[in-house]
Amino acid sequence: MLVTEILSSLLLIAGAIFFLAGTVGLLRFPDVYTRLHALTKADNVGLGLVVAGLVLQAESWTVAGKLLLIWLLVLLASASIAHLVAKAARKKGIELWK
Amino acid sequence: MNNIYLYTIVGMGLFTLGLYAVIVHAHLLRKILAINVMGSGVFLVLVALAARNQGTAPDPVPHAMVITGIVVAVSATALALALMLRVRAKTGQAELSEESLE
Amino acid sequence: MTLLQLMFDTLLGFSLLWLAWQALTSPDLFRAIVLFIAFGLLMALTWIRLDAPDVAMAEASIGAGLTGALLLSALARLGSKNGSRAILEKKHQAGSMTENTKNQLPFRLLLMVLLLAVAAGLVYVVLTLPENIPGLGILVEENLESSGVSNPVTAVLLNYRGYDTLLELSVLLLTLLGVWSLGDMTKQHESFPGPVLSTLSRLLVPLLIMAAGYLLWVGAHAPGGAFQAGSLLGAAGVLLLLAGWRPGTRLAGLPLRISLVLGVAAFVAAGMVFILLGRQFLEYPPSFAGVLILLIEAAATLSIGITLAALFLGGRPKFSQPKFSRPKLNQPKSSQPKFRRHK
Amino acid sequence: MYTNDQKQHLQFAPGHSVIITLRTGLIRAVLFTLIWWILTDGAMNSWLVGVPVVLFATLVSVQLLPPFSWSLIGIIRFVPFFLWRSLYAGVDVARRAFDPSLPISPQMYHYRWRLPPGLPQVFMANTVSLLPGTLSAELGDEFLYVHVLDKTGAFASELMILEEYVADLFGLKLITDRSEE
Repeated sequence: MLVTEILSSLLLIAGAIFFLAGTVGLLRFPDVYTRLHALTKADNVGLGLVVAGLVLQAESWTVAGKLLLIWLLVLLASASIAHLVAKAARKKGIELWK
Repeated sequence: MNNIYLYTIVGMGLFTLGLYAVIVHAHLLRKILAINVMGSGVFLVLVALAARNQGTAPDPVPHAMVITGIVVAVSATALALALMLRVRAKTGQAELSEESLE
Repeated sequence: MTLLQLMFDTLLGFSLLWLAWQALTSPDLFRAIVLFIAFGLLMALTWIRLDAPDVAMAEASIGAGLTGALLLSALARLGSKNGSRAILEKKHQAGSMTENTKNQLPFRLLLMVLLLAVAAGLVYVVLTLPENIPGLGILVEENLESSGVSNPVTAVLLNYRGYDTLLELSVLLLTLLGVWSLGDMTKQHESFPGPVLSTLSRLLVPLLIMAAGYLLWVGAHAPGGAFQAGSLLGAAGVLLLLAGWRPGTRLAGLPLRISLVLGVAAFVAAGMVFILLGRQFLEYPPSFAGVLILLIEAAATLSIGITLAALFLGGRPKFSQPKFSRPKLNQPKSSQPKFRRHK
Repeated sequence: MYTNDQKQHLQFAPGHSVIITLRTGLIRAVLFTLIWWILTDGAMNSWLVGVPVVLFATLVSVQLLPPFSWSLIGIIRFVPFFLWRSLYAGVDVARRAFDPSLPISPQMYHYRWRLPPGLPQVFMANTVSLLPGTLSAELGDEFLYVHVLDKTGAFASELMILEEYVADLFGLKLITDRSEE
């Protein structure tokens, strides 16, 4: 019991670090395209780790299923939205940062 | 002074901010935004007061009223936006001009 | 209350005020709307802090989501017509504005003083309210068993204050009629939104339907209910519309109209049936209340969802005329009014 | 109602019959039933609402997304590849974000499609954005426009590998090389 709790906490903390990395990237990266990189990839891993940490604590299969469903939906949404934002930026003629 | 009164005051601050913006801005879209902020302020006061009694569950009646209010607010916004587009189609601008105010 | 909680509440409160201020003063309208959406999401967080999860769900989906979508689509329509001219006009106005604001300065100062007085008055009234008033919460709790549901908010919405909810559904319907009477759906030559958005909407719409059904069911005993479910259905509709789907002429006729009034109709019907049995309007016998509320909510969910999506569409969709259209008596054909679409 | 033009990009699997539609409907109904069970914690009294909702969702789903071919083995091979590479992508971008010298050198790369248009291309475009250093910026007829975070990386071969995994997932065979034609 204790092992899963420790593992779960470690996963949650790791997840939070990735969210922080995504935010730092959002602030530090120079243009819209590079910021999208930071958001999609770091937040995907961050949420994945948080979900994994919570699944370890889940009381039942349905709760674990719900968490997994949330992760998949966010994955789908963030990948699609990143593509749409990048496409809109290209259409608007925003140049790449060199 | 607990957090309930904090939120009540924030709610009234939002209401006042919104009211100021409604009066000052000429652009209709900004007026619509401002009215929405005013509405949020009112809702905030209502729900904060519903949670006023420490230790008991919050009063569900204001909650239900606020849900009703949110739905009415979105429909009012939709109608206002449609009217704004109509004004724009008729007059060529979506603002209440200075002349019409005087 | 711990210090940490107080800090969080203070931060949240200030963020709300700051975001509202930014949204209302930002010179760029697009930016203003995006900030307003962020404001809506923080409001949802605030509802959670105030123990109102039902309200939080309604706020996140309607207050932030649908209102944001409506505002953005209206902004796009504002900009699409002679956009460059509007910008020129604005620049011109900005020049004259500075002069005006100089003249307006005393007026603005006066306004601020007046508004500060209003705010102070409001704060005084609230802070001097009597403490520990039981409110209606106890009454709701005592009668919960006879309401047919165990979520107090749903009980208030669909049973105790059924009148309010019925009228609210009517307001929603009236709004749509108002929007429709302002003109037909504008023929927008939107470009094909691209396969990614199209696929996203095709994947998400069935899942949104599932989620709406779930909220409808769970509303009886936990946060959720017809309004939250309806707004999810509305969101599904908005997604479909964004991906280029338009109701066909057959669908936009009678089927659309029936589904729009279904909520109000079911509500009124449920109220009327028991008048015949010697009860009052909207007074349900406790043994039937649960099933009745579920039926009304199912109809209301459908109506709310479709009404919200139709509001996003922004005008009456084209529908095929019924085949049996009769010519009007005593009126020669030539004198019938000809409708012309305004530019 | 979508126009024909809009529908076209989804119909890469030619000649579906009633049987295929029914089978797809059945599989999706089972999937939605599972999701309903997860959502409601398996509450028995929820099926009164659940059955019509699942049926409606299935109907809408089959309407919106026509049946497509896929392979179970492809999925089983894809999942660990994706999990590992997306974890690596997160670590990679986090490292770059925290590095004081900000080691990035962006480039727009034109990747020539081997996959057929429709769901496979969309799936790949979405996956690309979650893999190390790449972001899909536009889905063209001939090319996938990929924004690359670091042009010195081995992104080109990585994209080829990914495309093969995606082709596997949809039970497709890639045309090996176009330049030889």
